[in-house]
Amino acid sequence: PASAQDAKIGFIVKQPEEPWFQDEWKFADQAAKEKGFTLVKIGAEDGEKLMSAIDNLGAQGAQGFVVCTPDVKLGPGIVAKAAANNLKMMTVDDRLVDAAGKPLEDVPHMGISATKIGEAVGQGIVDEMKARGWKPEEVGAIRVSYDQLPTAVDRVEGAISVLKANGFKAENIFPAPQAKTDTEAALNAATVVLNAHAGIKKWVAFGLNDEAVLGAVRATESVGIPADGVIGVGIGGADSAINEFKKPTATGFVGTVIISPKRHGYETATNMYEWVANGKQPEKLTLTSGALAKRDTFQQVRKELGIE
Amino acid sequence: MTNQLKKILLGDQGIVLIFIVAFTIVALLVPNFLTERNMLGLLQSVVTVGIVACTMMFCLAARDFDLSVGSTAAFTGMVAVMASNTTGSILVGIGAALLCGAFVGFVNGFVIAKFRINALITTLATMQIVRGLALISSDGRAIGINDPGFYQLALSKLFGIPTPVWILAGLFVIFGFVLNRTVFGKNTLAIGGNPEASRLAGVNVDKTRIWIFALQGVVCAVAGILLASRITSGQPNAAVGLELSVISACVLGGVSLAGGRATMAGVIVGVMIMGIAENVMNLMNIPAFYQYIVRGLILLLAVMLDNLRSSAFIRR
Amino acid sequence: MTNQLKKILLGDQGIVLIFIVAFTIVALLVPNFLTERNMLGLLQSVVTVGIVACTMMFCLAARDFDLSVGSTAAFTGMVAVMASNTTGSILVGIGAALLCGAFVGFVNGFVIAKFRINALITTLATMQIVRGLALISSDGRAIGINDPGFYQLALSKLFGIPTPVWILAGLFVIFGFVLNRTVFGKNTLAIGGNPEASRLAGVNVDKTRIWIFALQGVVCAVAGILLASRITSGQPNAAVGLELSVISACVLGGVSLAGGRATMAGVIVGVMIMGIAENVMNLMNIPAFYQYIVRGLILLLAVMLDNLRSSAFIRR
Amino acid sequence: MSFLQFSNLTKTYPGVKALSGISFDVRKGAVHGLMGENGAGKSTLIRILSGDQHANEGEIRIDGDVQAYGSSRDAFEHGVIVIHQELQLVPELTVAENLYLGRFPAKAGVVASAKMFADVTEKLKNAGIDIDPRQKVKALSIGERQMVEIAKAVMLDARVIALDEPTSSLSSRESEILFTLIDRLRAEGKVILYVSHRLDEVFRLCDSLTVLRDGKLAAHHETLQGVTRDQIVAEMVGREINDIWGWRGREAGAVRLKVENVSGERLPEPASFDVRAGEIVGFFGLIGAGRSELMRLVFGADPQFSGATSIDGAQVKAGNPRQAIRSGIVLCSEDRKHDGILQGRSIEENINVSSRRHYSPFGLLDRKREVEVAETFIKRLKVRTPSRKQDIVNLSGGNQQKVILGRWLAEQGVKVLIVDEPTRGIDVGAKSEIYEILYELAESGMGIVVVSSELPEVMGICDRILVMCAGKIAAGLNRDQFEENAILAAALPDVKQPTEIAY
Ligand SMILES: Nc1ncnc2c1ncn2[C@@H]1O[C@H](COP(=O)(O)OP(=O)(O)OP(=O)(O)O)[C@@H](O)[C@H]1O
Ligand SMILES: Nc1ncnc2c1ncn2[C@@H]1O[C@H](COP(=O)(O)OP(=O)(O)OP(=O)(O)O)[C@@H](O)[C@H]1O
Ligand SMILES: [Mg+2]
Ligand SMILES: [Mg+2]
Repeated sequence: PASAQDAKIGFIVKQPEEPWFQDEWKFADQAAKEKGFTLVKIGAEDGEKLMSAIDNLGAQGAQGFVVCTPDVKLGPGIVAKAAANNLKMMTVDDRLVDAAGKPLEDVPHMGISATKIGEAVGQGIVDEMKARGWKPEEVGAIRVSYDQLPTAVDRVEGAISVLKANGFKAENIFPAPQAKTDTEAALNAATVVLNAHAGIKKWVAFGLNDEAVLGAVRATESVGIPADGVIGVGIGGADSAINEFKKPTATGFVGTVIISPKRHGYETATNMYEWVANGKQPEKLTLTSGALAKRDTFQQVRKELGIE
Repeated sequence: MTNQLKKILLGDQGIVLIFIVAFTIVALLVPNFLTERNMLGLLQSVVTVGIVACTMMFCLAARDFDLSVGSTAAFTGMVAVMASNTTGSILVGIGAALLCGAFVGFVNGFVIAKFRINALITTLATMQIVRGLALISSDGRAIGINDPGFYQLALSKLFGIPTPVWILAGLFVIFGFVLNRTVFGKNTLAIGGNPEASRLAGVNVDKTRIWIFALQGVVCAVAGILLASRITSGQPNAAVGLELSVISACVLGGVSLAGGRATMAGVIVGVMIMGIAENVMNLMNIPAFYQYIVRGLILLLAVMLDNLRSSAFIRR
Repeated sequence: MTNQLKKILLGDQGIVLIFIVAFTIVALLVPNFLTERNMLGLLQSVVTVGIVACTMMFCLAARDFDLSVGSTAAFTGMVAVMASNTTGSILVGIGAALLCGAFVGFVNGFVIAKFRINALITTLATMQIVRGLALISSDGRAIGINDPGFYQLALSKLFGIPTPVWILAGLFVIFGFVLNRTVFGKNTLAIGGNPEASRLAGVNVDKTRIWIFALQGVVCAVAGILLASRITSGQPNAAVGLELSVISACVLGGVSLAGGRATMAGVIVGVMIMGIAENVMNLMNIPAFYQYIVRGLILLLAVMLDNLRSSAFIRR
Repeated sequence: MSFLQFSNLTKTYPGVKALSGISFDVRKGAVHGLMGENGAGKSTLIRILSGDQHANEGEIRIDGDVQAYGSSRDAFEHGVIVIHQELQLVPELTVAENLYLGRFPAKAGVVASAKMFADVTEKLKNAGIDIDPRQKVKALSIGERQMVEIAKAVMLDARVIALDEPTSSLSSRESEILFTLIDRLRAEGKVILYVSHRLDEVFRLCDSLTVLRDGKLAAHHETLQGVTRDQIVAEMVGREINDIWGWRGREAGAVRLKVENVSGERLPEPASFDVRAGEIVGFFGLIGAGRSELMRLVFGADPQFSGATSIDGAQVKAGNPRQAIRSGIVLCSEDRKHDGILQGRSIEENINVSSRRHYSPFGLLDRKREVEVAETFIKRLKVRTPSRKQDIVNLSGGNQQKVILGRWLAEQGVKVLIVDEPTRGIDVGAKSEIYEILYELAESGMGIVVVSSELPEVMGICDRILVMCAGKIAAGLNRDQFEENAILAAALPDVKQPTEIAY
């Protein structure tokens, strides 16, 4: 076991520019400061960069790392690479699977499944619809999709399953494929859907993340659908979502499912440190849960999740 | 006289003809396409690409290349939001964004013209640097707009047409005029057509190139501001990959990468073809993965048709 | 004789000199850099870019452009995995991938050379189409490798050095030889220098261009296969943006976008500079947002130095 | 009174001393000739005068003031206009725009087009140049482009005008237009520097003359009275050349090249001619007569609309230069910049690009052989260069021309050699070497076609002359029928009745 001073732990994430991962890193840094170990943060957008990152950690003399992989199918490769570099590893957010698609149970993991988050979104929408007294058959749903990313598919499918279970008709769900994952692309894609179905006056929207749903909400505004005719629920609790809640008047962006970057960042880093420094193996599987934040509750939710 | 007619139909502006035919076919075949709402949505969706294409046309016509436009649009959008949030004045925000855009463009132009560094590498470098600045200045987060008046930039309408579309149309007119009627435009074409001859003829090549890039920066800022207003926040990750869309639109519109050849009409058509392709694919519910293929085929088809047309003309 | 020396130091290969100096400085200043493990890691990290740069050099030298390399590498990687999973034979998988790569490249070359369509647009189109094929064939998800023997391609070592690095070195040697010692290489450079003059001098311009693209496709397939083996799965989203890295590495290595100028040594150095920059930034723990800025500055610095050097030489 | 003074001008390029300590003066109202072998430094001197290049040492004074300008624009503002050796036009712009490039008439940045076109039309008419100012330059032939360049010099108000080989692809009729213009300028009191390899012109035009050799001043003549041609030639090349043409007769054999009814886009009228083994056939005509286009069609550089070409009775595949070369016909094009030099490549590669297929087994280069071939032609054509590895763009214009000629002379198995303006920009000494090579090739049985705008040249070296006029072959004359006036008359478009084509 290494002492605190020379304990070095890597924290690799798949999309370093995303606020979510920035937060994870921030909380991992906090753990590093408290425990006195060195944290190495590396962004790895694809499999090749990830492999290089692990080599790089090995070269730097790190003892272990936490990783959110760009693709869960990389599982066996990552495990082999970590072993070759003699590094302990655990995963966060996305759980590794083997070639057959079964989770790699040996690798400690903390996270929440994409489908579960999607279901939380779906539930949020359904609840709001009930509160507003909407009937499912008069409502259109915009599925802002980015099918290139498996996680995105799992999330929207999760939401759709809840909608359907609550009486939503499949033919009222309209895909709006975004060419890129930014708000503008979602906006353009959603605008087309809205214009193609000008008869529908009530809309719900869901997608990969807050930005996607924001795009859909902006689209409803630009074609003149009032805020009380729109229910958009995002994922992530990013600042762009919080901004919506801070706007003087309510928009169609009703809520966002916030996952706690604090637990994912702080706890995984601490667990890894305990492992390399004190030989204490982390739990094989820790599941966290998301919480729906709305205009009136977001501050409280954030506090509960330890973000503020 | 038929020769005259032929020349117009098949000459430089021939892609316009193809466009008109294609537009008619699409309008007839695709339901919901030719509705007022969809047309407005279509126009709004090409605003960013269209605005930036105006100056990219100059850049390519002068044998240069600019990869930094996406980053600059994102960065200036952030600047506009941050500055107007801090000062409470939308005008200050817009001014700050335009200045920042001009500065980035000026740096590009200065490095490329004065140090004679390859434009691809230079703008690839500034693309990274500016994106980094956007991320750092906001800590990687979106920044919401405080003053709802800012949203009005994108939401307001004049004669039923949204302001951004008017701005786009205005820029098309202005830059079309600049390209064909001004010394600056002629010099740009000359530099692209034969840099050596232009230099020897006393054209201030360096100054012209710097101006082109600075203008490009300003125009990116316009696009960035409108984008921020449209998505009601400054996002550091906005407009990734914009450069490729813009450059393809220009090339599709007949701008030569070897410099010296550009028409505004062509570029407008290039921009519209790309916009219509996206629009129609979504209207027709083409699954995401197949959209890639369709997008590729449309690109190929458009240039092939244009080519066939012009070679048919040459053979006559 | 000092003149002779000067020529070698400051001539075409001057960027090699800059590289050696930079390498030494980095090795002295950055801890953990000059360790065997890190060097191997570094080499492995440049395998994909390096392999594709070999043929991209030919492509650029002939005044062409290829944006489809990233998609082709991803697609062929998928093909290799799927074919070997279905047939149970790794060799069949590799063969199928190479064939697919060659086919994509051939189509690129054929369209560009025979229909005289702009290379940028053509390869942008195939980039989309091929990426779409990769996504469709796998339904957008990664496909795991069944036969662990496939991993050995990337994991196995010879004299302590991983196989992919050997393959990279081999390709450097082969394509360096082809460029300088064969008619094909000289014809490529001639076409880039002046396509019309080459045609009139009896060079089979079309055939040469088609061959270049077909080779590029095959080489992308090699990169794709090794990548799949390295990441133990075929991923439809792999290698996005590879084209820009590869083209920058080439341009950094002195390949002229205006054609006619290329050296293998330069390209190797360009590839290494880009790899070292990434490696060192991670070793030095530079935060992600600042990495953008550093990356941009390194690019600029490298070409500026190269420029200063060559203009200092000219002034003498 | 000396108006333009050069003192101690020195300029070095890597490995080349282009100018060393050049000093001479030029009077106001004088046309001053500048002569010298290829690579002697004439263009370098002119480039320094234009502000495009900077001397390492020395200075230039105009009217007593030292000129310290840093760019072509400065030079222009100081009243210096230079017409460079390589045509400097923007193909995509119109003639008028090219003439006004860098100084468009404009109000608030907006080009005053109507005024510009009216102005150019008027000035071109005054100058006797018949070119439509609204035409894009890319649609002009080389000769016409050269006329546009010349128009540049006379249109603008300048104190000093330098012309670097302005007549290199003009025939005597167009040259005469230029000479009239120059006479007018001289009368207005301008200083004119005139570079040319054509001695006739120099005697026709120049008041004084400077001869350069190897970058040094070889001779300076305040007046040309009493100076003989032979003397100048000797000063230039360091030896006497008695007869530059050195024509010697030979027996023509069977027909080698047969061209029947060939037409193309820019040559609508079908043309036919043939060339026998051992025969040198000259093509003469005014600019735009269609000679170059005809040769491009014969060679297959441009698509043929009709007609056929055969060599030794065997049909040549149309529209394919590669096949043409393989069937034994080669064309050395008139536009060396666009159709000749491989930019950025060495002299060695430029020479070997076509012929190497004969000595590259399995596509592998024979580097020894390539060096040998390159060295042979560098020596034989007297290419002035520090090394065969030199980038061709760094050579002087004439030397580039020699390298391109070398490329075709190195080709093996040639049955018909077509050279279009082969001696464009080449000095007297090298010219006679090239003629000698042509004779040797003809003696070995090759059929040779020489397209030239220089009447003395076609008359001097050809066995037969075909005259083209407005896209048609208007006359054919055998050597014993050669007569300047007859040839010129046939070349003029207004002479409608074609003379009987010989044999
Ligand atoms: N950019 C350059 N780099 C290196 N050498 C050069 C360059 N430009 C010219 N030279 C050399 O300088 C010398 C003088 O060239 P210059 O063009 O002045 O000759 P010139 O007298 O005009 O010949 P020509 O009659 O062929 O036009 C030549 O040997 C040429 O190779
Ligand atoms: N690229 C072009 N496009 C269109 N027309 C052209 C082009 N080049 C030449 N022409 C026209 O074709 C005609 C024949 O030109 P060509 O070059 O064959 O004449 P030439 O007898 O060789 O004279 P020159 O001395 O001018 O080269 C000219 O009238 C010219 O205007
Ligand atoms: Mg010269
Ligand atoms: Mg000609």
